[in-house]
Amino acid sequence: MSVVTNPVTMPATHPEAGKEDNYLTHSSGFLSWALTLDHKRIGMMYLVGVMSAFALGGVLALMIRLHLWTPNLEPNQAWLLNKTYNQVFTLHGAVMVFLFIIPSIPAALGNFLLPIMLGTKDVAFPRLNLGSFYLWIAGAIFFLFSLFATGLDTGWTFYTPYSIESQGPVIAATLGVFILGFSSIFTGLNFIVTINTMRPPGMTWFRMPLFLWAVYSTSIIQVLATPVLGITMLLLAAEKLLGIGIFDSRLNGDPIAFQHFFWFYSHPAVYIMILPAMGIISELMSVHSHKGIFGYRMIAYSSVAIALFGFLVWGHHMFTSGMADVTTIVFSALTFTVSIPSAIKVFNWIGTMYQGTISLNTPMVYALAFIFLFTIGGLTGLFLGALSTDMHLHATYFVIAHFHYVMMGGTLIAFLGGLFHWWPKMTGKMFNDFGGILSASIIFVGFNLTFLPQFVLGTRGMPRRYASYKPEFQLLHQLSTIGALMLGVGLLVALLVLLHSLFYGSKAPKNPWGGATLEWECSSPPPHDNFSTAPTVGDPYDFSKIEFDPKTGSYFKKK
Amino acid sequence: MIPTLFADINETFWFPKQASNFAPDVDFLYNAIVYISVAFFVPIVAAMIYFTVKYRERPGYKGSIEALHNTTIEVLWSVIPTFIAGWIFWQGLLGYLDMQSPPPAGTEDIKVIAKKWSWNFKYPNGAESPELHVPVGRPSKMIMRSEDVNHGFYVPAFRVKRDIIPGRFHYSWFTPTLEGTYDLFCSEYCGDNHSTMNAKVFVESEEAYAKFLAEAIKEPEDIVERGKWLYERKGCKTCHYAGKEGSAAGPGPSYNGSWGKPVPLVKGADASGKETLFDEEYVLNSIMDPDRQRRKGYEGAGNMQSYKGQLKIEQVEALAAFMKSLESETPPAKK
Amino acid sequence: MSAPTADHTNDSHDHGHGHDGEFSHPMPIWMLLSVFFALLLLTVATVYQSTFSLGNLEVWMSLAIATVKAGLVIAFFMHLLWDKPLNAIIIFSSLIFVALFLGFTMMDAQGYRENLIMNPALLEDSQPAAVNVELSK
Amino acid sequence: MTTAVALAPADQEHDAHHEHPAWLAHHFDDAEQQFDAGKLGMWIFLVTEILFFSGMFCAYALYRNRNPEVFEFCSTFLNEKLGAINTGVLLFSSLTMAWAVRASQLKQTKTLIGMLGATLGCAAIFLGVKAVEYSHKWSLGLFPGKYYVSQIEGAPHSTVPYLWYLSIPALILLVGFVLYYVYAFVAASKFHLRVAGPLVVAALCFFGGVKLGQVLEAEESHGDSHAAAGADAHGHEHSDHDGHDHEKTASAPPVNLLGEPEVVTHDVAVSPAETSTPDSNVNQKGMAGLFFSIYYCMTGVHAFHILGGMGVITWLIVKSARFEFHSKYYGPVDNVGLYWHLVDFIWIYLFPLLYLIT
Repeated sequence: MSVVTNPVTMPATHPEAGKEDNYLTHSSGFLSWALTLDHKRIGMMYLVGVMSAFALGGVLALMIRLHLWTPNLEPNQAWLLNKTYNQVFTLHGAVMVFLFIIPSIPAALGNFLLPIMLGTKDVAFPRLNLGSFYLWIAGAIFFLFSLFATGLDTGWTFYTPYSIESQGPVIAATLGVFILGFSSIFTGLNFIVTINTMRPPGMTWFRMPLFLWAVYSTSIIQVLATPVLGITMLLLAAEKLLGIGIFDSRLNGDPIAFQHFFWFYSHPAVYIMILPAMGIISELMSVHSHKGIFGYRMIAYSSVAIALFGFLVWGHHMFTSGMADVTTIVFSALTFTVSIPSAIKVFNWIGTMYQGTISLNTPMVYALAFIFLFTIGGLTGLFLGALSTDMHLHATYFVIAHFHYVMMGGTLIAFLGGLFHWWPKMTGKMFNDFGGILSASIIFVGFNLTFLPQFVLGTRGMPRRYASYKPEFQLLHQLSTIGALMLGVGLLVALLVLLHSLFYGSKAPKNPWGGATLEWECSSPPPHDNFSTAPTVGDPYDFSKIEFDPKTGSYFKKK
Repeated sequence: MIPTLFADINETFWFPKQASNFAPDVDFLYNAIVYISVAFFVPIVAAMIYFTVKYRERPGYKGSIEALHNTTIEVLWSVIPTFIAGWIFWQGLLGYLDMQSPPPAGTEDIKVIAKKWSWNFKYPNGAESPELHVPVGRPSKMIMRSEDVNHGFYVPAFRVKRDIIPGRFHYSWFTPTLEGTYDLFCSEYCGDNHSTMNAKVFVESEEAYAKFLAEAIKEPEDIVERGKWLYERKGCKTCHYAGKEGSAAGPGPSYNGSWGKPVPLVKGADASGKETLFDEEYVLNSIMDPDRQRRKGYEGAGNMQSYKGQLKIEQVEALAAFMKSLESETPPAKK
Repeated sequence: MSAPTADHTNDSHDHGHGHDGEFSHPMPIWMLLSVFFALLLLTVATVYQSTFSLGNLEVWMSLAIATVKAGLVIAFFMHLLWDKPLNAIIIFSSLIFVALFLGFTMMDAQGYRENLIMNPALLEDSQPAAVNVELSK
Repeated sequence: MTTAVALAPADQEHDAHHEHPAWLAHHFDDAEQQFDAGKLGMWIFLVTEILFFSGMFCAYALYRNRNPEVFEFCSTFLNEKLGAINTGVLLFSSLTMAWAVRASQLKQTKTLIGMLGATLGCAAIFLGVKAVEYSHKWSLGLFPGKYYVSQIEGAPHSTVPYLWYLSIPALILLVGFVLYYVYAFVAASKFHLRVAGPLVVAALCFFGGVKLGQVLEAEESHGDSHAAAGADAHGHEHSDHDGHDHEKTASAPPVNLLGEPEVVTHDVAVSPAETSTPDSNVNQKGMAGLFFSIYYCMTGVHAFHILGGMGVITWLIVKSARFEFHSKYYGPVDNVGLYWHLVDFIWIYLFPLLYLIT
């Protein structure tokens, strides 16, 4: 379990930090954290939570990969029984999606940064914010309990009718998802209201950092899509409990309707995962190139465009499900429209580097890795959006590889990049840059080794969710497993670098990277009320006044 | 290592053999997208690396700080990808319409019944088999339905995939173009033994296919042989062990050495806590109405589905006779 | 939810920031009562309407009346008429998404309707009832 | 983009430390910002509610479109009068809620408590009527999905006292509120009396609703469209024998091991064309049962929203009894009002869609 920072005891481990007043030292004791209304502390608690969930999901992923080291042609002699294997991949998917990726950037980093970047004291509804966090905890406990109690084996998608007749604890899991959904809704609601009503004078829409545009777009999706997941999960629970039959083919119910219900949320959810990641990359590219972002408005608009188009394409998860042909074709066409804003963003990031002054430090290395991996993830989406190739590739390892390139190569890498980028701000400690770059490199190589072979497996016809496979696939599977182990090592290195910084890191200056957004105007870590003196709101990407001061090792803004 | 990567000689790096009329089109579009992707990916990454090196932070170098903005370029890189995406969509659509449009006349209509975790194919002459046989060069139409949960009909060599959702029919057709034996996978997750819900597809010449049909329709005369014949064709084999040359131990109780032994029951309308003997009546009940009496240790409702309407009483008797004939042999440990 | 409209709210907030003015708009009682009686009247109308047989039109008719009622509730009881335009945009945009959701799902269900097996008992002898159904058009 | 505007630091410090009244949260600049934020938040929450319900409306549209005859058949089991009465009650509660908002803006605390109490009472009446409706249906065996019992003419009703079960929570609450009122009276606490009064009345209203429902339900039963008769009306073309057969197939018959000849031929005898005609087919789990699933899901989730609304209205009564609301701080009343109107809004659609199908 990766407890990066123990929020309760951390102030105690920094006696020297106790003198200055920052949000970590503002008050102490367990209750001062458990009942805090400070968005920064809530963000830190989310951070610990989502990283623990990620560690759990990661261990499960390694179990899957280790099981697939051999073809397991004799299922009874395999390491995991088929049934256990099914439970493991269900658990991996569900934990990663609901407990890690969806809350990772918006709830952890977003909570910490949104009010500071915006220049306000807190989010609009601090109590609701804490409530969201406890809903997350409650959902997580519910969910994990149900998953471990007897083993959920429906896949994270809960497709009916299998989920109705499955012996696993589907009711508990669906209620867990329901609760987590509300946590996500309230976070999104809070962010929208904060950005709409609490912007200080001078902070116009087009002076907002792109990360906030991305979080804002994400929040729109969270608010509009998640309720449909809520009702779907509720109906599924009722299906198990009361046999209502709406999704049960044995009662003339329609399993395809379930898929529509589910993907109406779960496709936009993909954008809940990737949009904030894109926001982070926009920040990282600009700050570490020390140059204004290329095409600010295009990136801002494309975030909103992606959020809205994201609602029009859910059917591309169902091309082979037996949808009507018209629907299939319309969804395919719409799917291609959503690829364009993503492409624009990639070009703009590259354009930002052009003629800049690029500091190749840890966050930037992660950002470059993101562009590499996300481009692969995005381009392989073309194969799946095109109807005839999707007929062959759907539900194979090609899909697995594609969405891992987007979700992991995209979101996770951006999350790590953002974490390293804002780590000095959040903890007040500098990390070892060499260690950080090392971790990024190992992760990059390990990641590609894990998932590139899976594209080939997919095109050769290896179906997903299989505990056994034809012997000729073994070499590719083994490459993938080696890559996964490497990936695990890389992530451990990243964790060690961060933990090391907590204890041995030098004190972080106010603005170590030279960013022009408001969070770099307050001290590291920020004071309880975010700004001891009110910041000056300017262009978030105007680097003309940012200068380096070798004495403090920090950048500062010229008056 | 490289030769293994390239697998069989007839296969390309990416794909298995092209064994149906759809395969060339699908592969063409796939390859086209690969080239398009490379054409985008390489310049992006090259520019990224080049900029990283050229504009790296170093003493004496100060890059520009102004945010750039170039409308021409931005419009270009929005519009060009749009056209390319449109072309890909159009090609995919054409391929899809081929698959979905009614097949040419003279199809071989084969009914496909998917159930956990076996396939059953029914041919126009009434023959059934657990493996799919199709004639080469003639379109075959699959009329598919599921008896329990979602399944998926996937033959990689044909580039054909259709989910099979219960409560409705699904159709698919293809013209096999290359004789041989191919894999058929269940592509939609369907529970415990999803991974073993595979079958073989035999693409045969018309003569061989006709011969197969003639053989397949004949039930053996001898009752035990007939039981074995049914065991192999009706899906019993998927879950129940019946001797070494039968299948591996599945999730269901083994047939071997069970005959005449007491069977503890746990669940069902009239069976709770009772014991019964493994005899004709028990076999009949278990096959026709498995929910009425579940054997201890195999409580999972929904694992064994009723065969009512699919097996005649004589066929169940034949199955019972087959079970009776099996020697006592310890099956491999059920984990 | 688009940027320009939201910009507008910000503006109004900025205006509001300066003065410490009233922002409550109490509804006159006569207005509340007349809206209530209009709603009752429409309820009677919709019940009365259901006694006729209008065939296919019936569901649209009752939906139309319901929509008028809902409009009254939103406009007056929820005083959206006097509210910020942003709130109106938010609530109406939600209806767009509901329409998307229902629209696509219904369009699809209509499309595969002919493939459904409405009476599974028909399949007992494994003779698909719809063997002759062409591949979906 | 380059002109920088500084926050007015002096103002902010000022606001934060001196002029912030207790009802203004520290991170807001002024009352209007706080009000706007709360209201925007509420509207967004209503959006999530609408999308939440849209799932069930989608299921409704899907199955009504697929089997309109099922919806016509089942609608005859729903009592139009009760639905209409409940619509009226809910509309009235919306009126009182809107009035309450007005009262809070004008600081008319007495009117405010009265209006909130009336809203609470209407909600209780609504639930009382709903309890009668539900219990009546359960006694007929009109359960959702797989528990649906095919409606056979003259079949005995269940004697389980469902209405009694449904009333128990209300009864407990009534006793509790009365005790609370007595306590308030003894303690002569004006605050507690102001709170306890509306609560007692609301709890009593539930039983008023039950009585109202029973009277109307009984009226309906004497008329010729009694629920079971409704089934009959639709089944009139079928002989007794036919109906009997149905009972047999629908209510899980003992398995016929040699089943093939009998059952299968019977079913195959129903041609596909016939299966799509209404009456033979609708009175079974996968048809009428599905309607009742949708009915219970929609009205049930709606009823839970009513319950939630009652909870927050009670909270408002407590706050009003402390004279907390005034023209600068009435956001909670306004926002709960918005929520309450949305619940009404949903019912405005549910009523014709479920009860008035012809």
